[in-house]
Amino acid sequence: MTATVLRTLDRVVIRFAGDSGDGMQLTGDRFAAGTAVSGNDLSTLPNFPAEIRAPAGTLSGVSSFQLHFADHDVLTPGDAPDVLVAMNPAALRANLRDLAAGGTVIVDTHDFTKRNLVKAGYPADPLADGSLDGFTVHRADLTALTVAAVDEFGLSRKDASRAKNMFTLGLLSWMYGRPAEPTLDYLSKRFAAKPALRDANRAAFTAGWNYGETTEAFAVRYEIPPAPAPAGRYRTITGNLALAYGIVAAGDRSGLPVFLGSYPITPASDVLHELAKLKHFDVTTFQAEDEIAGIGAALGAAWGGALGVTTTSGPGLALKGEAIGLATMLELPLLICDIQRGGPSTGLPTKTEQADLLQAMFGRNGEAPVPVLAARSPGDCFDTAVEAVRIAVTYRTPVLLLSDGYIANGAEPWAVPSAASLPVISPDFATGPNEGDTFLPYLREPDTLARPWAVPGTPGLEHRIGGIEKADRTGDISYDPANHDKMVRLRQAKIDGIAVPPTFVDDPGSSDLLVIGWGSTYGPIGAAIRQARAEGLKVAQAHLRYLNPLPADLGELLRRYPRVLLPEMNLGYGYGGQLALLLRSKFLVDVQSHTQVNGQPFAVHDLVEVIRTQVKGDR
Amino acid sequence: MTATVLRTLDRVVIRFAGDSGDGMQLTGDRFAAGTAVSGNDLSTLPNFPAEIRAPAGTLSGVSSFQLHFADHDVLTPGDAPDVLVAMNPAALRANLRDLAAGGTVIVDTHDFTKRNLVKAGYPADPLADGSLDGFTVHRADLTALTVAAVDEFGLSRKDASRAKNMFTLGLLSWMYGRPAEPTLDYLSKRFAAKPALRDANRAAFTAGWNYGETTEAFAVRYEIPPAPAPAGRYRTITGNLALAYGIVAAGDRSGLPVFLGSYPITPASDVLHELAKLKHFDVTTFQAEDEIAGIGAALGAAWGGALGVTTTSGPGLALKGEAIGLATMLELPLLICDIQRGGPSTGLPTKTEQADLLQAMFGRNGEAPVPVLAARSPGDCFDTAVEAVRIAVTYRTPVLLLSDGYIANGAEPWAVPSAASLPVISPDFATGPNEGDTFLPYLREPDTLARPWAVPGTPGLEHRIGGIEKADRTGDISYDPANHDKMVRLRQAKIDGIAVPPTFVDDPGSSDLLVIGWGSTYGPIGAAIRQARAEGLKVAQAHLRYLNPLPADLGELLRRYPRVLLPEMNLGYGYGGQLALLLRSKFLVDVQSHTQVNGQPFAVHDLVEVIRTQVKGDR
Amino acid sequence: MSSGLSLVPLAGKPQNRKEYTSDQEVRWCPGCGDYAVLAAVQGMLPTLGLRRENIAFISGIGCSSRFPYYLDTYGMHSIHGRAPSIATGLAVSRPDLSVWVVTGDGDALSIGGNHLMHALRRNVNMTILLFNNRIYGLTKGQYSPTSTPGKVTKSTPAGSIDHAFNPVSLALGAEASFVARTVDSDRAHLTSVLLAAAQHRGTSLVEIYQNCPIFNDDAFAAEKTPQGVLRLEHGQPVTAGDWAVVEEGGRLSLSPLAGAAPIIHDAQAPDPSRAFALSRLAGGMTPVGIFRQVERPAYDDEARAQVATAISSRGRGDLDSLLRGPDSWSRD
Amino acid sequence: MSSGLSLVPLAGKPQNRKEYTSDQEVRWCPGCGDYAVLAAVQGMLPTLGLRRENIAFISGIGCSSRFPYYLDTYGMHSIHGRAPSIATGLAVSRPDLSVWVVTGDGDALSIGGNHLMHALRRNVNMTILLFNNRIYGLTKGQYSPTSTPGKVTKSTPAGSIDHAFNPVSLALGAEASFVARTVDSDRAHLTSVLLAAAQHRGTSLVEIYQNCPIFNDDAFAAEKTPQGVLRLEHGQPVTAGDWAVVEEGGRLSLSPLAGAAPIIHDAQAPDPSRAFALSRLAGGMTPVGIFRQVERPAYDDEARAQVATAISSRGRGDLDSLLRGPDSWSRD
Ligand SMILES: Cc1ncc(C[n+]2csc(CCOP(=O)(O)OP(=O)(O)O)c2C)c(N)n1
Ligand SMILES: Cc1ncc(C[n+]2csc(CCOP(=O)(O)OP(=O)(O)O)c2C)c(N)n1
Ligand code: SF4
Ligand code: SF4
Ligand SMILES: [Mg+2]
Ligand SMILES: [Mg+2]
Repeated sequence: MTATVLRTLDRVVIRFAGDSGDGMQLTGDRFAAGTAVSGNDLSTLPNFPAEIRAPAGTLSGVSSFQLHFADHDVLTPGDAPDVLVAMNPAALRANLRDLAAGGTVIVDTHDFTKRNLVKAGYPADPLADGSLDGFTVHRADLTALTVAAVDEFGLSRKDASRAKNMFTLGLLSWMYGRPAEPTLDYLSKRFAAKPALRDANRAAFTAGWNYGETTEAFAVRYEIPPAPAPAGRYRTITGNLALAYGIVAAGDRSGLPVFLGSYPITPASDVLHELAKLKHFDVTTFQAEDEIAGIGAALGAAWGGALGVTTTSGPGLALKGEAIGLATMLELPLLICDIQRGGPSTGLPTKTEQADLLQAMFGRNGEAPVPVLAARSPGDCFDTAVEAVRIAVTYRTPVLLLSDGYIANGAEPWAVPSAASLPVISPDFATGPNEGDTFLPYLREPDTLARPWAVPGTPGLEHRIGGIEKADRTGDISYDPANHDKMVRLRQAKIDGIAVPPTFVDDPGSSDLLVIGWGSTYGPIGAAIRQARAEGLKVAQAHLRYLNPLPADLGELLRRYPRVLLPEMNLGYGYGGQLALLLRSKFLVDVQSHTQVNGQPFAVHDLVEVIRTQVKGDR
Repeated sequence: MTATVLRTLDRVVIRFAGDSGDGMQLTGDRFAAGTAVSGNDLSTLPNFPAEIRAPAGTLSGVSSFQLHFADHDVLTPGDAPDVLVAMNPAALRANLRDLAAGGTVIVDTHDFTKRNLVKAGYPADPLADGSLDGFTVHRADLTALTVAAVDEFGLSRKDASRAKNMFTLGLLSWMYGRPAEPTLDYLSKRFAAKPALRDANRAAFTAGWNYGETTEAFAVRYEIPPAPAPAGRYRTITGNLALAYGIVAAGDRSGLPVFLGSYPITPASDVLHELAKLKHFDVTTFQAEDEIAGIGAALGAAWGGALGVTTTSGPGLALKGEAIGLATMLELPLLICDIQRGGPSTGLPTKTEQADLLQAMFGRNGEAPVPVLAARSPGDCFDTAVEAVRIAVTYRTPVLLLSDGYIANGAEPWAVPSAASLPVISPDFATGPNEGDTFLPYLREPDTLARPWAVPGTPGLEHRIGGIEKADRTGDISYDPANHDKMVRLRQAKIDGIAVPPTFVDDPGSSDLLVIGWGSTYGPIGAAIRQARAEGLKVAQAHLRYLNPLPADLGELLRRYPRVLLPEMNLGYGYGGQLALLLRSKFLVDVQSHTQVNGQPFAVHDLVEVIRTQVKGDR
Repeated sequence: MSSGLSLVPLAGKPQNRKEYTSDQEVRWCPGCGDYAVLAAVQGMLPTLGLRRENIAFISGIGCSSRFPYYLDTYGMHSIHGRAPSIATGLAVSRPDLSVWVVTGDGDALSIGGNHLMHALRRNVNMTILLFNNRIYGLTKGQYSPTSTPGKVTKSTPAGSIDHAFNPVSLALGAEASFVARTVDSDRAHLTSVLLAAAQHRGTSLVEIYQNCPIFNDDAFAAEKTPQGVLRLEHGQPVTAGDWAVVEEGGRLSLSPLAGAAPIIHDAQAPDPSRAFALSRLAGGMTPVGIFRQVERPAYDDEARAQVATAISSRGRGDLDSLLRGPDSWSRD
Repeated sequence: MSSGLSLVPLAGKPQNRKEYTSDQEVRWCPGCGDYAVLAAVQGMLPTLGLRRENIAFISGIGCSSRFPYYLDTYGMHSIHGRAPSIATGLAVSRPDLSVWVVTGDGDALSIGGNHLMHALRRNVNMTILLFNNRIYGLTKGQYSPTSTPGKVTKSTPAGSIDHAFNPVSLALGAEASFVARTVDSDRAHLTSVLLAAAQHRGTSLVEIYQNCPIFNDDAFAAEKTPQGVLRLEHGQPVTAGDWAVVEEGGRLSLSPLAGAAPIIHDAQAPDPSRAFALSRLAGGMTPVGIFRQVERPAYDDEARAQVATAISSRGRGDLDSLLRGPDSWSRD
């Protein structure tokens, strides 16, 4: 064993990059799991092409996974990686420009052949021509080392070299002191049915670890002390998994069976996949023929007394508009989740964006208001789902939950709540007449304006509902002008009357600038504010979960600050940003938008710059 | 002949009301045609149940047609009829409350049987119990008179009594001095194939006329002098017909064949019906399997170089959202017409509303801006269609045109433009390379930011388009973050850069209040302002055709007035009204909304009241 | 589990037609065929003996889709073309309901064609009544996917140029397990077909020829005469009056009964080819009755079985352990 | 007018495969069956001799729907399931184009099933290539409407419970005038079927069994062996190796060739019943080739004829007189 130095760091950002087939997502996932167990806080950013297997060796085929971990709480996956692991020339070329100055590059030299250099668009070998000057570079033929390490298991050359991601993971795990056991256990489970693959992958991992420990190439090992965290149980979780679990939890806490009607679409499909595994929680998943049938079936199930849910992304939400309008008329509970992606149209399916807010608010005919909630981080998808269902059931209304590709696929440590700590949701089905001897399906609770949820099978409550305007109280078809006006206003009043908690403002005192946000920008905005404050700027932060209705105190809050900045990953149709459009209209406050629509989360340093300008700049 | 007095009036509002099967729409239409020929200005409001034939004799089966005509220009069909023609008890009961104080009722007593009174919900006979005190009432068994008049033609009793609408029309035509010839000619043509019906209907009309002239029941005839109007040729036209003609005219002036892809829906279907008759204008109509296929086919035709058009109403527009997003990405010309109706969901299909503006603006995923134009009156549908096509073709973009049930079915006299006076629209197809030797399908015209329209069949310009984000200039698929941000902004800039004429303000000088509006509220707002001014109030009016982009001078204009009032037939999702939401956000002006969502156009007297309060009231 | 109604609770006492009549005024045109179907359904439902509250009717949009308002069961008048998908969600989550869909030729075959096809292939336990009047009634008379080619309507003033669907052929091509056709005016036949459809486990499609006196009067004038129809009876030779259906080269045709070898109708044949051939029969007689009626697992039964199996094999899920997952750690 | 290409201008000089290859990098997974189909199409198009600019490919969304990018013709990569409707508008307005649709089993039969059916019934002049890999490739492996029941996929961890569509049966039930099936790996057969499809006037549907090595490898392993397929040839007895297809009671089945009376394939039979029966053939051999190929007026031809007739009979419309209408009056 060579003498390595152990250096302590407070934070590291690593990016694993390789071909789509190189298993970088898995490598990143496992590194994150090890990191979480080590007690660091962390945040991840997977990034992969829209193609299933884009052509090997090309820039378009590069898949990467970035991970930020630290001894303090981490809000984003980091702007610039400190370490880049590049499995081939294309991965190097596509990612090098992001590397922090003086950063470290670990390169698998195996694929640096002429042919592959050309494929990646390199005129000359970057390992030889000085391109990497200024970085700390580790080169090794990781593929060859892997093949040698797994020789004894009799794999095909292809399968053998595929284990190079585990070799790399072993090396990095050694370097950053991540425990080996969880990964070795994981491999044993994952390849339980294929012993040769199992043993080879375990051997590759161990060989990578030993390679770090044995060779003299790596003079330094790093240690990142655990981040302080409240006592309790933790796990890492992605937004889509947290969303699926939130739905299951809401089913559990309401006693309602869950019925998901969905049609696959990136990046929402994983919610369907996860829920499909949870049938033993009385969860039924229905892969419909399209998005309309998905919401249709969920609505049918909701009518029957299930917790109806539908999940999709932007293009799918566009197709559901008419059915959402029907649900608004029927006043039945329904959860609609939109995992936003780059748009418009097919757009950038694997990239992130928050450009569906106005669609969520207004994307259907007539006056059809629905509550809109947005999740701010992977773990927050859980709470937001539970809260959305609570509102849907309490107020008998479809509810729209917005997430996006960034938090859907990104992971963070999550303080696991106990089931008992979650709110009880009471379906409170109608069981008998509600007005003397008769049953009025559109008689409302005075406080919530909710109508009764009378499910088929309940004797004596037979009634008819539908999308034509309904008479107040009786629910009969009504063409009466005054009734229509009344019902339109009642449906709006019901949504406007939803009890929304007051806005939490993080203000160290006498700030000149309030930075407000919604959804997945929470992390980058929070990190930027932290940095701005470190620079001595006085900045307050508020982040909204409730986008419709807005919190009652919001107008007053916005008016309290001389300046309000709202960064959004959308353009707001030329009105600023999409939420800015709403806030400006509602409160007549000159909210300043900062918009970015490039399919990526905000870079913290960009936001800091915008904050600086806002605080210092004259207006 | 009895001696009748001839009295001159400046305006009259008549409402014909009867069972759905009584032919009230036809009666009203023909009375309007006669009125137009007489040189009066006029405005009409048909009102019919959603059912094809609602149960005879019931309130829900009542169909009516209101008509306002005058010796001056008329802006609305009138709030309260001066004359009510009621063909049965239900028609009387459903309409009497609207009648102006001291108004006239003409009743067909034939159906005032016990059974029918009960059906209509009358406890006692209103003709006998004093309910009509305070009105001038003419009762006659019009049905029996009609049956007697057509006796000689050997019709079935049913067919014979059906001619009572023509009897009534004859009577009213006599009363108001409408010429008989046009109606008699019309009947000859309409029933050319059925001589017995033709002769019977003509005879009934004449009998009605003579009944007025001969009996002593009617002591007064009225005369309404012609309204002054600029010289020229006039016709009456409904909004849907004007829209269809506008599309044909745009096809003619652009030299493009028209391709309409549509799915029937009330109140848009008539545009399809009218265009289907105009094949000799090189118009192809395609009744698609649904709204999505309708717009899909129109988009395919547009790609092929046709003038692609799709027509629908709110629920159909909700279904087209995803395809509109595609059209936005493809940057092809396309006209999308939404004839708004009462919503949400199925709502009130035969009633009017302007609650699709926000859907038109935002009803699709991602940032997908499209120009939005609204027609203000039946005749204006023509000009708006031509202008919408001009924008679509010039800027290579889908354009949304909003009309609504009120102006779609309502009629007004229309100064017929000459074809030569209409703008020439130049498709300007790409014919060759646009950058040296190569063709860049997303290279833009510097002034309009329009891309080339290169239709299949053009040699050398073969290229691929699609809904995934395109690289600037080349149009290749691009996942590049910076390119996406650029393209989102370019598409927005293209729409924002559309040249929109400055806002016309009708301000007699130093007004304290600006009343702004869009779409079909033009008539009621105009009439209310006229009345308010007559009361001495200082009120200015501006009415917007361009809702996206908004006119460049609008912000300045709104700020110029101490108060701005915006009446809309929607609720604006709790933000005021829908356009108010946009204006408040864009210009931070405290626009005051007045909203009504009862499926009816504004009553002028209500608007006057609102204006009074706005002008006088403290804020 | 072979009856479509086997999981629906019974009323236990006799019911009558009036109990199935709601208080809503019926608003079809005088003479509309929908009245006859409504009367037949209101007459048939009591004979099923089900608890009335366990019956749910879901419709789309169209004249026919007003149907649920007039029945005193649970009802939903939904949006155009989507009733089968709504019914799918209801049927999967509620085995104790008898689920019915009411739809028109435009609703089911134009905008809603895809949902219909997928319901049929999945075989979700529901009964679909397709009111085929070969026209769009509610929107006042445009042609539909079943309109006769050449039809002059508001949207086809020069005559329609669309080839029409044959709903029975289409359903058979879409893997339907129960397909029948009947006529509004033949109350007894209609009733018997509806009863069989309700009792079938899986998706039953019943095409009902329905007269629209206003926009497409007498579209089925021929089928209202005894000579116009050919009744299919399982296990019986396919004949009507002096005519028999015979086979040649895979094609069926009408032949004079005398001396002919009529085919025997087998509605339960696993292979739908013969039923399909019957649906293509030309020559002026329209086959009515049950074309196909085969047992195949119903989607909703299987979906519930998967849930039940998961629960019985893994135990009812424990939320706490799910949330914790396999990789959690604790901090203190 | 019987060829689907009769109105498309000819190039007049020989073309080659390279001219039909665009400059875009092909991005399917290694080993994907889509490569073989692309190669076959790029090899076949030059043999049509059409002007390249008069060819338009329209696709939906899916792995297969990337197809148009790789051909140097006009191309549109549209939205999920809607390509047939876009192609309908293009075909109706442009008789001088050869219009192709590329779609997958999810794109065509799940979300887009309705548009497909309506294109088939209308018989719009276009050729539809349905890449059937029995899986959703692009969204990473969920089951599709053609997946084998029981299939374990990401969305069906306990196995799929959906009965699958048979695309050929479905198309025949939807009144298709041209239906064929072929396999990605058999270049010669694929090419011959594509040529016939392109030349058919009306909608041609070609189902192509396509291997997805990543998510559904070897779904068509059997069909890639000579024993697995049964080639249909018009006018020929339906046999393969030692087996013959015979008829009994309307149902077709495989029987040892010796002593059997094989049916003769008649792709041009007006009645689709026999073709339908062939699509239901069970017993381990999959029929490939052209099931049905009949002449029927194409929708787009008829639509254009109505316009032409209107113009020739009424004269090209005069805008001024249209606007004036019959009831105008003048003021001065
Ligand atoms: C999304 C949508 N598109 C169109 C319509 C208009 N619409 C209502 S019913 C109908 C067709 C009715 O025909 P059919 O289904 O045959 O029913 P019928 O009235 O003949 O019973 C149409 C086009 C609608 N309500 N919603
Ligand atoms: C409206 C909409 N819904 C869902 C998707 C996601 N999506 C894209 S392709 C696809 C299915 C692909 O399967 P298939 O058509 O069989 O094509 P393959 O990838 O197998 O070639 C889905 C569900 C989408 N792009 N748009
Ligand atoms: S229009 Fe036709 S289908 Fe509709 S209610 Fe009237 S008669 Fe019946
Ligand atoms: S996922 Fe399957 S179908 Fe898609 S490109 Fe890869 S191999 Fe082909
Ligand atoms: Mg119909
Ligand atoms: Mg597929």
